[in-house]
Amino acid sequence: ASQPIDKKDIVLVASVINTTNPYMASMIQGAQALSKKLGVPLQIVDSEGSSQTEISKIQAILAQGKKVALMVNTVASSDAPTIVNAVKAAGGYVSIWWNKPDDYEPWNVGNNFVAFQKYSGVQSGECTANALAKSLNGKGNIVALAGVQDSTTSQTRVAGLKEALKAYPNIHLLDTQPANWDPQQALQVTQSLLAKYGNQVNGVWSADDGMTVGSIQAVQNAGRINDVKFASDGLYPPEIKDMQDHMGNDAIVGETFHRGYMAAAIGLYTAYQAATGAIDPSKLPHEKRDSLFQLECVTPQNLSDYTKYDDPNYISSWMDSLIKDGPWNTPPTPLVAGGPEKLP
Amino acid sequence: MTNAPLAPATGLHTPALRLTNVVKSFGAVQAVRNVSLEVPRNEVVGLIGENGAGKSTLLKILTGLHQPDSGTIEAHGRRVNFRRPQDAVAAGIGVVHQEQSLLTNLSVAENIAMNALSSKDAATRYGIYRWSRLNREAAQVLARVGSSVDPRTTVGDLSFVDRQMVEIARALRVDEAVHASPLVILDEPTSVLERSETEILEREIRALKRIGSVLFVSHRLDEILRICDRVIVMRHGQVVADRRREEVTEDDLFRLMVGKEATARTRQKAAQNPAAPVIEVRGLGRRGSFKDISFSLSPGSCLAIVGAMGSGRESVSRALFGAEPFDSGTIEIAGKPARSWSIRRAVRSGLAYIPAERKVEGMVGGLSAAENLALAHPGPAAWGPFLKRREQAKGAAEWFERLDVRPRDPRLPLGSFSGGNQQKVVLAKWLSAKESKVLVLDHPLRGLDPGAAQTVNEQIRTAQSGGAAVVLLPDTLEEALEMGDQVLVMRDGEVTARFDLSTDSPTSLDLLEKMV
Amino acid sequence: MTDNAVLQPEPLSAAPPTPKGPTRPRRAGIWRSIGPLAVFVALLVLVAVLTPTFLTGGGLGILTVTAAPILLVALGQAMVLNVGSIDLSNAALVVFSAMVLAQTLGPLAAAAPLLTLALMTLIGAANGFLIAFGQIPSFALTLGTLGILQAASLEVSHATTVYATANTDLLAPLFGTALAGLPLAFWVGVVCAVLLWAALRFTRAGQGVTAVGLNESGALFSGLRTRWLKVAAFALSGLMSGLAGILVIAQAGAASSFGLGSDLLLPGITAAILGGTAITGGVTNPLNIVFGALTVGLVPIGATSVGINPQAQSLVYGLVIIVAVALTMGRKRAGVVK
Amino acid sequence: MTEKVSGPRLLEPQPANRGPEARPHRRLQLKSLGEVAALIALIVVFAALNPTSFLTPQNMRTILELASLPLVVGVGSTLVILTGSIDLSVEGVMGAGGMTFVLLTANSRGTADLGFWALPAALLVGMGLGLLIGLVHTALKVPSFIVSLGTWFIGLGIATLLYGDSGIPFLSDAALKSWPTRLTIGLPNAFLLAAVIVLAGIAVTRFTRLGRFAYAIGNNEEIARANGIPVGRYKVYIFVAAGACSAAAGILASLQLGQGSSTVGNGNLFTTIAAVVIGGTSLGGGRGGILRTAVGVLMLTVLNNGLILSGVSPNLQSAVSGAVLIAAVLAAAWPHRSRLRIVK
Ligand SMILES: Nc1ncnc2c1ncn2[C@@H]1O[C@H](COP(=O)(O)OP(=O)(O)OP(=O)(O)O)[C@@H](O)[C@H]1O
Ligand SMILES: Nc1ncnc2c1ncn2[C@@H]1O[C@H](COP(=O)(O)OP(=O)(O)OP(=O)(O)O)[C@@H](O)[C@H]1O
Ligand SMILES: [Mg+2]
Ligand SMILES: [Mg+2]
Repeated sequence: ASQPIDKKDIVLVASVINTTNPYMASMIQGAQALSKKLGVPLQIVDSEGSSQTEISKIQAILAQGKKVALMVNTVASSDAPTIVNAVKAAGGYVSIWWNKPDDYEPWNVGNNFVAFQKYSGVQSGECTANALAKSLNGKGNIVALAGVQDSTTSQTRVAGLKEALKAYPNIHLLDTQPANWDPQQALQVTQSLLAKYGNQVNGVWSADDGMTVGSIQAVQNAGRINDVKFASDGLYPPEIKDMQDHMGNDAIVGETFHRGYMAAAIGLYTAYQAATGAIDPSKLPHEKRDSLFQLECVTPQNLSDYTKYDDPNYISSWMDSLIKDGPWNTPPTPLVAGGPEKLP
Repeated sequence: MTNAPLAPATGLHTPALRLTNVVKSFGAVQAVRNVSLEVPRNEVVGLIGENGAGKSTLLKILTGLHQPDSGTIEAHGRRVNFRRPQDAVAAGIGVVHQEQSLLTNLSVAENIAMNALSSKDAATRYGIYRWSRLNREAAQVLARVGSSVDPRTTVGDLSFVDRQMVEIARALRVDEAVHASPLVILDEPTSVLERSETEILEREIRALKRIGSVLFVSHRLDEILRICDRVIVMRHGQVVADRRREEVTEDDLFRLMVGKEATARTRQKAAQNPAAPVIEVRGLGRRGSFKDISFSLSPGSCLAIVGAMGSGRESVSRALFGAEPFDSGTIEIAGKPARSWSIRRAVRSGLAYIPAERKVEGMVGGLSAAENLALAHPGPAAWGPFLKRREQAKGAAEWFERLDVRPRDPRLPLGSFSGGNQQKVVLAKWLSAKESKVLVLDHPLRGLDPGAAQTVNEQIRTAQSGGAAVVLLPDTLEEALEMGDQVLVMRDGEVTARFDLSTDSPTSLDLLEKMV
Repeated sequence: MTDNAVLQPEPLSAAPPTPKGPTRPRRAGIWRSIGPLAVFVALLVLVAVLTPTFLTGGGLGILTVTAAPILLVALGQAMVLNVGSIDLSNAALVVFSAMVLAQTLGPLAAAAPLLTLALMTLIGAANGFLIAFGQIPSFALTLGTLGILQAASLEVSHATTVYATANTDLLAPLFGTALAGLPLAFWVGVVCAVLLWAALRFTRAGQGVTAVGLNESGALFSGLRTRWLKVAAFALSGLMSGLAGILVIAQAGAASSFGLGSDLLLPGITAAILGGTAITGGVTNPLNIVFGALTVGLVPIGATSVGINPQAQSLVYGLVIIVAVALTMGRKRAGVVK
Repeated sequence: MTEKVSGPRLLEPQPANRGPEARPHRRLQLKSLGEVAALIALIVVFAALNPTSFLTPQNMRTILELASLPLVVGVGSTLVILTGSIDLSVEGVMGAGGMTFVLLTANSRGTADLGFWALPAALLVGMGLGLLIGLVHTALKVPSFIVSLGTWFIGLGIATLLYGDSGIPFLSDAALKSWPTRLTIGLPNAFLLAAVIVLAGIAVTRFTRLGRFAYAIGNNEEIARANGIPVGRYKVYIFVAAGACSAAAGILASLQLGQGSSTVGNGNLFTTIAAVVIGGTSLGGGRGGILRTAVGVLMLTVLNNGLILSGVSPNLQSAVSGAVLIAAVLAAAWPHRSRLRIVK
């Protein structure tokens, strides 16, 4: 059992996969906002998309002898044990976001691995699939763009998509191609898919909103923006704008809502609370240590409920409610279930 | 190029070129030590010296490739300072380097014009080529040296000799670039040329004398005395003599250069050796290249193969060494037939090869001379798969002594030695190995000074008396008659005559007759 | 000097100009042999001065953990660069190796690493064989193998993370045991470097590969088996990638197609060059590559320790690499640099 | 040197026998037909596999559009490779150039709107990075491989800093966004732009000092220098030109995507170099050309597009590309095999 750490000695550390992806940029924003609210210094780690860089940079920070409360968006699932071990050895506390091996559970490791947290990929896939299918009136052909091939996040979302489509026998998934979370590649892949299936394509589903940006561009280029529907995970500001503008006859029909800043702040705050002794991880129920958080399904109809969340002032007040309600009870993204996530 | 403020008028007696106390070292090697010399206008000056005497280095200073450590250069009475090759061109100095310096992927025309193209020139406008003009001008210069190569040909597609003619044409072009009397520098231009091409060159040089001057490096003393008005002799980086042609004989020059008397060039022909042949070739042929080559050499004997460019003799020599395939006939080395022949197998079976293209095929310039010596057959320098560096160095030191290689440090990279010294090391690589039974020598004396040539010839003979057979592609017919026990004459890939010198005594003319 | 001036010939006994001892090659070589070390130490000192806790907090341990796989890959790459070729597939091979090991470690136990190494050496040799005997540019061929190996990893793993489930304790000492404060994994790399250095210097094959890199024709005409020497260089690269794959499993216990090890290509090349290896072939010193790898590992870690804004870190990385190479390069033979 | 010697023709032109090896210059090299044949073979195979979708006008336009980025980058890369150097910086320079362009054009962040002048400004950024490579490479004699590798990261760093953390900058002008795909004389503008750059590149390599000297330098740098070519200066020019090409590609990519992203260049380096090599340009320098690269780019583009159209499993696509690449170079090399051939 580890001793609580004095607040003065704690450093918050947020480790992100890169600094350029909008989701990652939002995570950094969240970490910064929380650091400001708590009055605790923050250090950002940029993994540059590389597991090795991620691990060694985190270790370099640990080596400075600081007591860390760490939130890591792991580059690959298999990085989690290495990072956790290093943090444990240094007497810090860590929450892992998005990726870890399914059978590697915090309660088997100890208090230093405070929690694993994510949004359900299956739920995301189902939510967007339903929106897409409904907008096509249950009839039509769609193509899907996946993320990096070995990504669990992408795989769970695709699984959710396929599961949901079972309810729509007249919706055909023509093709699934990886576009590596890359808008440019999504643009190119969509172009080829449009060439292959021509006017058969009625909808494009993407595993994240960045790829949607590329696929929308491709469809616009093909002059079919009024005939094709889009759905994906993430709902980024440009898409909010497209939806508000009714771009392409309400082309974007479904998105899930979650925010990087919320994820980063929840993860950091969980670790921070464990570090200060405000929570004792060993006393927490399993679902609070391997957790799935609430994901909202957004359609053009309920869009207006979500526009407020990107206001900088809101972010600040959201941090207040996080500190008030704790990591598991903050709307709009409270804890919904325990992990690990099951594939349908 | 900077002109001194006090540029004297160009008087009638101002030499085209004057060097005063020029010094150049590479690290600890003093390649040029305090050289002063003059090239008067309208004269051909010969520059001779042993391998490594510093001739090429001096010429590279004159063409802006090296900067002298100290000393002054005056061209037409003006102090010049060549920082780049273009500076030399602008001063009217054209050069044929010892090593070919053509860009093989460009056309003949571009190569000829290259020096001019890199400065402002009529053949380009705003950096844009005017191909037709370029080609026309190139054709004119080529015609002057008697070459009818198409200016649009890619140089890489040309034969060695054609390339040399292009080089010469390029050097001559300087008189068009500057409208002043040019100085043309030729560093061993003839060492790769055959007789007839040499004659064209000689005529060209004499003609050039009327408008400019020539500085001419060669190891062929007869040629020097034929062409030059004066001869400058260099040794160990210094000028040791400067004589008018009339004052000297070939033997004088030899002594001045080498420091010892020329030994009589006689040779005891190998007595008919009854021993079994070391190499026996029957009906060797390669489609489109050569056919029906047969010969047999007993230990200690020498076969000279002569033929004009394109006769196929080079291909024969390469096929013997496994560097080119053959599709008919057999080779037997010491009674053992050569199967699936390759360079590796040839070397293993005791063949040695000195290629004409020494820099590329004969050596690994980046390795030290000692390493090169032990590359093919390490002998005592290896213990199983391991190297014994000390043995390697010891063996190399011995051979350096024996062949008088300079500088006397086998640890230096072979690439930094002068051409002649490199050739000695390449030869030593094979001679030092007791495995070498058959030496295939493609122009082994090319680029060697007479002293070195003598050393090399002696070494070849020593190897012969040790039982090695030699297949020789000689530089000259005289060399063939001197070294060979048998002579094969080839033309268009076929043997046109065969002489056994123990019974026949053909003259050079007899050989020539069968060559063309 | 007049026309008739005749200089007296030098006395015949005059000594030829001999270079004064071996000073010249040695002096030029000094920076070549210590440059990579000096650059690494300088950077380390810089980081240590800016962040004093770096050294006391075990920074060197972390650094060597990071550097170990880079070092192995760089050593393999250096062997290939030394013969004048390049191996773009080595990082993909690291992942493939880890993948194979993860799946065989359970059933085969101690035999699994050996089998993996043998297989990776074979794949490397196959690369070399196609290059040497098919006479195709290594750049193109290994770019092709890179694609094939990536697909192989995806297929073997069904595009997910593969975990080594049993016998992982066999590999645990690699990162679990420290020698002189540094993990065993790093010392494995150092031992490889020493072995390769000795092989290059003291064996005929070593001299042969260098000769091939400097002038392949010259080596060929000396009767060396140039093609097989190239195959050997690629086989070594395969072997080193295999070893790096073992480190991946030892470190993470799992492998995935785009996970740990998949991004070692450029760091590996950079480390080899920082260690003084010439891209053009024929010049390499495996001992210095140790420092090359340490430098490559140090830059991102150091930048984070020192607290450089993450968004500026790639800029810093680029600058440091250029400056470091400019400092460590052997410029003696740099007549032509490509 | 005042006197003028209108020298007499030294020798009358003489007829001499042409050397046996002398071959006249041929405009169409037979050797280059191999690559074209391979391209045609690929097209035939994919047309047979996808009778309805491959040879359609839409797919042809898609292929041309997909080819446009690597074509633009390829012009610069080929020039550099012709000199025997290599330029690995393209992805970073594309990022920096593209980001500069977007931030100086009307965009959602409202940074600045220079109108047309954004174009030269972005090109200048690329040329500046090229200048950096050229100067460091020639003055400090650092291998281009490593300088350009470093510059890749510098470019990426610049792009990342420009991107900052204030959200994705979207291009505001819809007409601008759709420019690359709009058709002129039946062809997408992006391709026409690429074609113009390719043609200009070909003209440069055939008719100008810059291009011819690139070949000369690649053939043998020392000999080129001895021939009076200011090697360093021309190398710098060529890296600057390559930087401009990369920046142009970055601009084009940003237009296609409709947004600024520091990673717009992703994936273009290896594609381009593979195309250069497949086209038959020697990495050793001095041999090859831009037309060859264009053929190589088309081969790769057709291959990628064809694999998607043919429904090859995404996991296997890289293997098929790799195998085709190997087969292509093997087939190209086979007839030239000889025991003395040196290939690096
Ligand atoms: N770039 C260089 N680096 C080091 N040493 C050099 C270099 N160039 C020449 N040398 C040395 O300078 C000396 C003179 O060489 P140079 O090539 O001028 O001789 P040379 O008279 O032309 O000989 P040869 O008749 O064989 O051509 C030699 O000892 C040679 O090893
Ligand atoms: N020496 C050369 N090397 C390489 N390419 C060449 C060469 N000469 C010409 N070419 C190529 O061939 C093309 C035609 O050149 P050529 O000189 O035959 O033109 P032309 O029609 O005779 O010119 P003009 O009409 O001006 O006389 C040139 O544009 C150039 O691309
Ligand atoms: Mg010389
Ligand atoms: Mg014409």
